[in-house]
Amino acid sequence: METPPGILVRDLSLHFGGVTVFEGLSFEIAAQKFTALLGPSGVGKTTLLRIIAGLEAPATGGVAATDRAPLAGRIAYMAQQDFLLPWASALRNVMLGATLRGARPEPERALHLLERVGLGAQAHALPQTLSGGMRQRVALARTLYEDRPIVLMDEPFSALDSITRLKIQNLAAELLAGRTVLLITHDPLEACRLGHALFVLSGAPARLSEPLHVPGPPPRAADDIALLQTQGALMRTLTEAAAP
Amino acid sequence: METPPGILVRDLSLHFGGVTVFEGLSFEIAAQKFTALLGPSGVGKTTLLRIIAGLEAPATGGVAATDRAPLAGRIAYMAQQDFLLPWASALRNVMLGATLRGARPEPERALHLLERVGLGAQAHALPQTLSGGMRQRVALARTLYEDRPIVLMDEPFSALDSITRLKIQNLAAELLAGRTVLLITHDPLEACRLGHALFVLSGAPARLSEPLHVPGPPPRAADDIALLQTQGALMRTLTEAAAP
Amino acid sequence: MRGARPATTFLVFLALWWLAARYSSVPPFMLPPPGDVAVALWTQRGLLLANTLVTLAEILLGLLCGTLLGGIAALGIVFSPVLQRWLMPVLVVSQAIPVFALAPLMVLWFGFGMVAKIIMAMLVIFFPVTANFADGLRRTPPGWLDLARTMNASPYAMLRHIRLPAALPAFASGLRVATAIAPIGAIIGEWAGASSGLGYIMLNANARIQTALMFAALFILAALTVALYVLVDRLLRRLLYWAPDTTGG
Amino acid sequence: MRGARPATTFLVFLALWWLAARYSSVPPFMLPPPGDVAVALWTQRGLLLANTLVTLAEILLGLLCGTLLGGIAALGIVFSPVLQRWLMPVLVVSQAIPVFALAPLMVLWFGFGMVAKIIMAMLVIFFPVTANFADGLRRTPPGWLDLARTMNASPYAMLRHIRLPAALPAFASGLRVATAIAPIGAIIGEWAGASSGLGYIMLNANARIQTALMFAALFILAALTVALYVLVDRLLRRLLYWAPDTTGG
Amino acid sequence: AMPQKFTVLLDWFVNPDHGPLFAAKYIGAYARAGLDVALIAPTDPDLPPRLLAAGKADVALSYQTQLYLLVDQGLPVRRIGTLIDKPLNTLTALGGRGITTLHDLKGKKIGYSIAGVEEVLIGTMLKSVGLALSDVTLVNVNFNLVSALQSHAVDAVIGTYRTYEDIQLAQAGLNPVIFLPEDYGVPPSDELIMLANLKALDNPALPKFIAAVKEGADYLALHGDAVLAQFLKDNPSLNDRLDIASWHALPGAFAADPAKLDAARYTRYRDFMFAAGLIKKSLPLDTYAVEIKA
Ligand SMILES: Nc1ncnc2c1ncn2[C@@H]1O[C@H](COP(=O)(O)OP(=O)(O)OP(=O)(O)O)[C@@H](O)[C@H]1O
Ligand SMILES: Nc1ncnc2c1ncn2[C@@H]1O[C@H](COP(=O)(O)OP(=O)(O)OP(=O)(O)O)[C@@H](O)[C@H]1O
Ligand SMILES: [Mg+2]
Ligand SMILES: [Mg+2]
Repeated sequence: METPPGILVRDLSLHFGGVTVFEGLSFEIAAQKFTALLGPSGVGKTTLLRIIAGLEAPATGGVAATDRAPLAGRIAYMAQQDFLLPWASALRNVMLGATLRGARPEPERALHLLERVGLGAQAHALPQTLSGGMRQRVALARTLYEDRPIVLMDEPFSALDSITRLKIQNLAAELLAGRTVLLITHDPLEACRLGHALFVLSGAPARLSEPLHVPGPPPRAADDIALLQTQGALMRTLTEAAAP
Repeated sequence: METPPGILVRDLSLHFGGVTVFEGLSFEIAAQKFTALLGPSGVGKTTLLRIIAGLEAPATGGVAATDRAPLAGRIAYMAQQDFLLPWASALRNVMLGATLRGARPEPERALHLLERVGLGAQAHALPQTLSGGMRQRVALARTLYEDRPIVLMDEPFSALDSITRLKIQNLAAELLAGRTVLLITHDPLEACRLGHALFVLSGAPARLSEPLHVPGPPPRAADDIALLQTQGALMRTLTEAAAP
Repeated sequence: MRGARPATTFLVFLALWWLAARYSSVPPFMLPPPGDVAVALWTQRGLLLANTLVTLAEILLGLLCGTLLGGIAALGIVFSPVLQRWLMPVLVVSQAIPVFALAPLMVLWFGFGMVAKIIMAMLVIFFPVTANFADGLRRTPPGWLDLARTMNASPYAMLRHIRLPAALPAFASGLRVATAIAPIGAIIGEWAGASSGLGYIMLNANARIQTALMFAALFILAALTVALYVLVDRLLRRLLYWAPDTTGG
Repeated sequence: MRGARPATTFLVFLALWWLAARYSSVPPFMLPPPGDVAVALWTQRGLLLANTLVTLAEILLGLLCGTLLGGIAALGIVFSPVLQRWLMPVLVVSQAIPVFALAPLMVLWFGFGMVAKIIMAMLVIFFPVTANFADGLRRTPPGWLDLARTMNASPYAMLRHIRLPAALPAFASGLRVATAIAPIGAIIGEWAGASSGLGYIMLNANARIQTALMFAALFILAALTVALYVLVDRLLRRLLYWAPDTTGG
Repeated sequence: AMPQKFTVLLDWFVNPDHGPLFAAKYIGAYARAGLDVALIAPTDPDLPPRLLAAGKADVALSYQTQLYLLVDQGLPVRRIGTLIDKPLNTLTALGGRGITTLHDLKGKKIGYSIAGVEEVLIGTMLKSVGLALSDVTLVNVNFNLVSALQSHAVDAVIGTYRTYEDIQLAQAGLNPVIFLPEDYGVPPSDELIMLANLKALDNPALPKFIAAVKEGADYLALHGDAVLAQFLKDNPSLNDRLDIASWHALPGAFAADPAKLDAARYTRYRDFMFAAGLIKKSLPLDTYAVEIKA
């Protein structure tokens, strides 16, 4: 795999109807690191991720890779909803990218990923027979299958129970190590376990907080001292962000 | 409002294709208390809730109210997905129950609920213009609007950031106090803040753990000692449940 | 500038027609040049106007009744498996009966008046509406129905507030098709027995080998059809403000 | 017992027909009793079989070509706003042109062979397919398209693997309508000039007032239509194993 | 007294063939006979006899060739009068395309519009010049007679009228080559006849109606142009070169005495139909046609 680049966001503005979501927003996402993005509901996290993925056009500003090559084609994107295709089995949903690119699907790799997310037995099940958390894990496996240098994930573990969530976090940390990852999450612990840098998006128009940096390689133990300290700092930032 | 009854679940069995989800499952949900249900993804929590709501027919066994009156018509149900109607504004979605029953809609009450969940400004927005967390809050407002003695909620706060989540938990605890509430959640802290009794569902066929009881009225402070102790016990139960 | 685009379309169409009539091997008694047709339009304007009104009335009534009937049939099919079993074959067969087989019975029962014509138009229209609407009603997302059930919705309320709006996109597809074929339905109706209407004029002109008059009537019919279609399409798009529209790439 | 239900339907239908022919005021030269028709079916079986095969071939070819054409037109409309602007009015107008106006041109260009009839059948069939399919393609959930975009899907792959399957329910609605009207399309084709086919038999029998023979041909046509419809419906339901079906209450 | 309602179903669209019926109307002959006559034009010539048989009209127009088929199939109808007592049907080819005699049709395509008897007519005509039906290809062109001929999709058509399509072809400079069936072995027949329901043959209005039609025919013979003017005023869509030419070609064809039944002609044609197998039974003349006496 090529060396994953960082992402430069410059002077972003966006309006929905009369509402200004972003106004002159600039920041950088470090290459080959996990960056976690938190913030109140409706602040614009999903919108920001969609702009980076090239799915939403900003009114001004733009997004570029630090290596100056185009971003398109180097991003794997996991949306807030699972968007599984109802007519395809879990396995075929995981391999959707290959199918769409006309590449040779690799069922072994897809099956292996499904097994890693705990769904080896459900490989041939249709999405509508899966539980909410199972669907989310299929969507995660689909994102991991893409094997891209940049990975954007929008609340990827929100429907998972705490134990499964820890396991899947570990899996993500393992498989995405060395890539440029931007992860939206509502779980401060999750942000602290996985993130090298944590950003909080807040306000209208939305602004980014100063990043918090967590030492040590992810995934970190939930009782790691540094982690608990950062979690405290993060909670303070979030609480401040929530206060108008 | 009538006195909310408890719920008796007797000898439930259910199979999906060859898979046995429940086999002779019996338990009771205490009247006028918050009961939290946790458990690994795909174990059958949603299915159980749907059976209680009368949306899924079990192979054997049944569900009854402790006061022997029929359950139908006394339950408000919030599913794992928001199921907002795309053609109706947030406000009209909140009042859907009244519309469907041919009752007089109460826009003031609906608007008040939307304000309480932080969406007063979005009352006239269509669902597709709302963020994931916003949609979930509209669905919650719709459930609260129903004003039923029994309330079933399937991961109702999963798409909310931690600060908003605390606020909305408080709101739910306030507005649902004295009702019989069954709440599926993946967040042990949430279960401990809100639940009088906590159950863990695990295994295949799924069995319920012995309930954990949390002292004091919900919502409890997140740093309450009793809460933290219960949370520890809950985590142990969950970890045991996850181990085969 | 509003109207510029349809005007261009129309002019291009006229030009193509003129070229085809002028330079192709099609003889003028099969495809008269636009000029002849314009003359016929003008000299026979009284006749054409009177008969256009007749046909327009048939189209609108046929569309109305056909849509209503189609809607009712769709509801019956979706809500009653028994009706589905008995009604559907009858509806399908009704589509396969040619006018000339039905015309004697129609005229016998309803005479040469408006009624027979509207019934024929309905017969042409209602099936697309029924089939599409029934399919749409059948495909209501189950989550919405479950929600409505826990809210104690009566079957009627469920229909009115959930199933109907959810089926609206499918219904719109059916209604679009119905709108496009309603005019030919009316024409077929006139065929089965009529003494007025554009179809009558056309049949008559055809038999009289008055090609220019026939094309004048055809031209009016085509314009009517497109206008009606555009109108219904606009209306439906407005009604479906909430449905995704991912046209183009 | 498989087949018991259709058999009952059929018998009830025969009984109703018999009652109508026997006790209503409709004279036998308009509605002959089933017995007469059965006799005609048997005595003219050779003639009817040969002509049924002709019509069946026209129906199937018309359905095939009409569906293909409709599919292509729908793709054109959905992917090119320019095409939508130019093609749609033409398609709508094409639905409003009565056979007798079109027949001379058809004859000029295609003679009286199979081609002209298949084209006429296509003309009847393709619009429901086009309109429904285009509506279906337009309504692809945007989330899937976004996902496909981030996966670098080519427009073709997106069409093939996302838009097409997603539009399948709408396409199925259109195809159901098309199947129900394909037989009348073929009959209309034969009407415009033919020397064989069930429509020809019917026209001929009608002119010779051989009502029993006409109804025998009509009966075959109806049976053919229902059989074709049931076949296509089953096939479509199998293809749509994944789509919600919330029939009944 | 109130005029009696009297419904007449024309054979087809209003056209110059119906001249005497309209003339009678214009000169008030129906009103004098105490009849309130409604002339209704169907769009399909097959309809009127059936509706008449079903009791939906007092008189329907049809063709003598059709009469035998109707009666043979048990329709309770009888010929009670004649409007046009000459055959008008022709077999027509275009000039300059190598067809000058019937014999030239060998191996060619002949188009027809289904009316039930064409095959027999063509067969009889061909036989008279030593050809058989198998020597030509028959194509049903339904309502495309003229355009099929003009576009050379067929080489000849049968079913064109000498007072209509043939005139049109001539007007278009196409020099039609016209073969008259009665010149080639087909017995002559009345073109346009009036039918009444068997059960209503004693209807006293029938003779009054026929007498009024005779008045119309007489008036038309003398004052054709006056009637034409009124006719065109009532039917503006007929105001063109072809219909006017047709109007002027017709007078010789209208029956001078509509009531009169040419028994020999009807018997001969019945025998012709029977011999050709078009009818199953050869019934006495009065099962087909009667003469209505006042
Ligand atoms: N319609 C169905 N057909 C077949 N199997 C189904 C169906 N619905 C649910 N299941 C299966 O039943 C089991 C329980 O599903 P359920 O949705 O109740 O899980 P859950 O506990 O709510 O999980 P989660 O926490 O992920 O939402 C799963 O294994 C699922 O695959
Ligand atoms: N299509 C749209 N039209 C209008 N407004 C929109 C649209 N999409 C999003 N918005 C608005 O933009 C804002 C940001 O939405 P976004 O989905 O980015 O929030 P978010 O931070 O992801 O929230 P959550 O945590 O709830 O998912 C919200 O106020 C939302 O209402
Ligand atoms: Mg979001
Ligand atoms: Mg669940």
